[in-house]
Amino acid sequence: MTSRGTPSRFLQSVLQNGVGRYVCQLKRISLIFSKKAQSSLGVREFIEEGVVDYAKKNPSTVVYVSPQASRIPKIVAEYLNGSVREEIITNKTSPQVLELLTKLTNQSGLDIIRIRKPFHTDSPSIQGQWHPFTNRPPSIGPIRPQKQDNK
Amino acid sequence: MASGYILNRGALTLGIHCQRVCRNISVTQVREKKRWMRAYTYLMEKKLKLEGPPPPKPRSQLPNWDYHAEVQAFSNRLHENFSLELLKTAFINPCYLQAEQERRRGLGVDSEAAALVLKDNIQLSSTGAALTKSFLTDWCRASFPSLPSEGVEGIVGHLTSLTVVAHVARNLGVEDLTMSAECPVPDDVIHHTFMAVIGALEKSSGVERTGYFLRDFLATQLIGKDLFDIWTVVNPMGLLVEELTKRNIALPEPRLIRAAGASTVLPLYFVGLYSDKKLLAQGPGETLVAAEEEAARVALRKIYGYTENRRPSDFSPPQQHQQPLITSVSSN
Amino acid sequence: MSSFSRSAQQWATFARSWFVIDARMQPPGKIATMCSVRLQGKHKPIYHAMSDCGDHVVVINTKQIAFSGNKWEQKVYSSHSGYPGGFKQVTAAQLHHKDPKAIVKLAVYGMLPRNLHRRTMMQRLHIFADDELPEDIQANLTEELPQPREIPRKLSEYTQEEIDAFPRLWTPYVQTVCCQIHTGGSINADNVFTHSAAHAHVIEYKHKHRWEEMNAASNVLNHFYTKISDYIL
Amino acid sequence: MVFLSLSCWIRSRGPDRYWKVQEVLKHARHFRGRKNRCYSLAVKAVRRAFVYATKGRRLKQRNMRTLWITRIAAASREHGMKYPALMHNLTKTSIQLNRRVISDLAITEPRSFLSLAKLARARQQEGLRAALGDGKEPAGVFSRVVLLQ
Repeated sequence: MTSRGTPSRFLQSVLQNGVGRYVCQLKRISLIFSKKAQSSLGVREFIEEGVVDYAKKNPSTVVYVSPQASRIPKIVAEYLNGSVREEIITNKTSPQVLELLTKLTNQSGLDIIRIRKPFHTDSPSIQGQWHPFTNRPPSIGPIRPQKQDNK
Repeated sequence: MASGYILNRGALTLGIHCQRVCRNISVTQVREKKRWMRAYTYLMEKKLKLEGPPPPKPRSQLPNWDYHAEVQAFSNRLHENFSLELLKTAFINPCYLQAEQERRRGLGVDSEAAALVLKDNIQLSSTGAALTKSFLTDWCRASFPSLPSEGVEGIVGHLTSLTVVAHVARNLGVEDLTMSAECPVPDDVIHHTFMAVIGALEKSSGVERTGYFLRDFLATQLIGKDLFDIWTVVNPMGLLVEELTKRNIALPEPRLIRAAGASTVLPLYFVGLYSDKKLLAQGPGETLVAAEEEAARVALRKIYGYTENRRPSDFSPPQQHQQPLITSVSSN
Repeated sequence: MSSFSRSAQQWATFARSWFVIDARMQPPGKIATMCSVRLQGKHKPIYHAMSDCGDHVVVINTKQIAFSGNKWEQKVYSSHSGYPGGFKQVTAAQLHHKDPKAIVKLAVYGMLPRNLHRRTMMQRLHIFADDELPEDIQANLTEELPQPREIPRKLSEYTQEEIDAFPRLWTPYVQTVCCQIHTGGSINADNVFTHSAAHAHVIEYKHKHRWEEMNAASNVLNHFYTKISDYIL
Repeated sequence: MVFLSLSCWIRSRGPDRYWKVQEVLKHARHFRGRKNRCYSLAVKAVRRAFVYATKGRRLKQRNMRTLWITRIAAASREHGMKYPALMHNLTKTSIQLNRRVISDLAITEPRSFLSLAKLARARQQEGLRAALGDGKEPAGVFSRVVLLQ
């Protein structure tokens, strides 16, 4: 992808998350699957085996399981900052679904776009940023440098 | 749909090849290029452009919504032990109660059968707001001991302002749970609700836990903010003079230290403030007045201990520090 | 110290400073190097090619620049007007005679990168033929840069003791001629020294018998491209 | 270049020229002129852009390094050192900061950079003294060292 053609942002977090305490940013997750379709086989298996464990492990996330007559099973993840992400899980096996869920849980919900630098700070300087007079000796007396007159 | 199906079958039985004309998408599945799709997408885009986006619906009216589970998850997410009753009360705004009663009256149900047995959050909100104010004031006093009371007021006013609190509350998922009359919840309602949540926390877990809560979610908003962005000081030089007389230090004497490009449109002046022949602070500026004001601000920041390079405040979790919050902060 | 407001900090960091260089008896190339570094902003740690962070440079006394060797006659400045027969070539001496600012200006212009910023940077270069500066430029100056080369002393600036104490490789033929040289009435040696790059410390009088010839010819050879090097090392 | 979203685009599975064109135009919308709407022009430009982007990823690293070096050179000149001398002597004093960090220090933490420069200067002097030895020339060699003493 070209750098001009793609949106980008700086590294950031929601509400200084982790400075005080860590808040899991995933607030709600819905597993949408079909009761009959072949493509939802792995999801059905996951719901039988792992979904309760997942919900117990993540009490801060509300898990909805909703069977619908559709061929395309998907995960709809809603984040605290209001963003919603849909992941299609057609023909995914149970471990794959769990993996995807874990990934969604660990994300912050901010746009997944190019991050310009892997580091960012609001106050970059402790000693004070460089300016033209930083390393110049202080001029004593009149500020204008007097021209040396040879004559 | 059914009529389309019948029509379609009728057309088929008649043997007329008008399948394309009266085809209904959901009924006849034809394996071909979806050539209607482009026109349909354009139509939808045009419609969106003309009508604007549909009005937002509250999350509670969309599918997959369990209020009890949501409230419980909210409490767990913040790592707090809310009493769920109180928390649910905290989300009920008076405006919602009013609107709901109106609605029921409008439906024509008699008032006894459909009476609302909900309490609103006015009381919780007022206790929460009072607690927030008092805690944040104490916290500021402890973290910035040399800041005057006006400065503390400024900081607390900023932290409890509508925009900051609403921003915090929206990013903690309060908006979905809030019972409000209007759908995109207005800032003042969400501010009110968040204060009520704080009040509920204080009632269920005690003042100290609430203190940590406020510190972790509201006080962290100070990170990266400048003192004079928060606290508007019109005449920093006058304030500086006041402060110095209070501390019995000689009055500041502004001197031009450096200058560059003085007769151009982009001049730079450095003004140093000397007090008793010692450099208090220096500040750059576009004009001499601006530079002097900047130097005064720098001096004030130094006196108040709110420089950008100060030691960061302590936001560590309470398990490691058993002593109460205020003393632990002030010991730094 | 890091407690400036953000806008003030930015204003300070990206402010332009004004440098002044005295070009008296300096090689134009060295002056131009110093100028081009500062005009481009390559002396600042915040340098970026796109951010146009160059400073202003004021060069004074360009009338008294000094070329070494025989560049005054041999260095050629060529230009072409674009018309047939419009090719012009002038020597450095002629160019300098016509415009005392031109040599420094051309040297700096040649040292700047060939891009769209070049003309902008040239506008931040202020050249003055002598040491008279207008008031508004005088008010802007922030720093004077040291000269890249030490100014050689003229013979007239040496005292008699220093001349006597100067190590000699041999004894001159006639002592009196030596006195005649540095007591002032000699050829317009001052003139020659200021205008040409010749910076002799020791004058040799090997060609004693040609001394009178030179004295006579000095009226003719009063210009700065006088071939004094035959007589003075 | 892998278009993951295309296969996931459920409503329009199957070959359709419109969607194919959209996939290309998506990357050309910010171009200037007809390139941003005419497919036959856009496809060429997008292909060129991707090639440039691929090359640019390598070029960026190189350009950044030159930029850091220019900045360090400028900052070290302020303290009267030359860039090669500074870097050489920093390596000698086993300071393992890369050029990005050093140039950032020069901008945001000027005093730390000053101490780095001083350290390098001290190491340089030390090296010079070691090279000169005890200030005496080896037998049979005459150089300026003696004159400087």
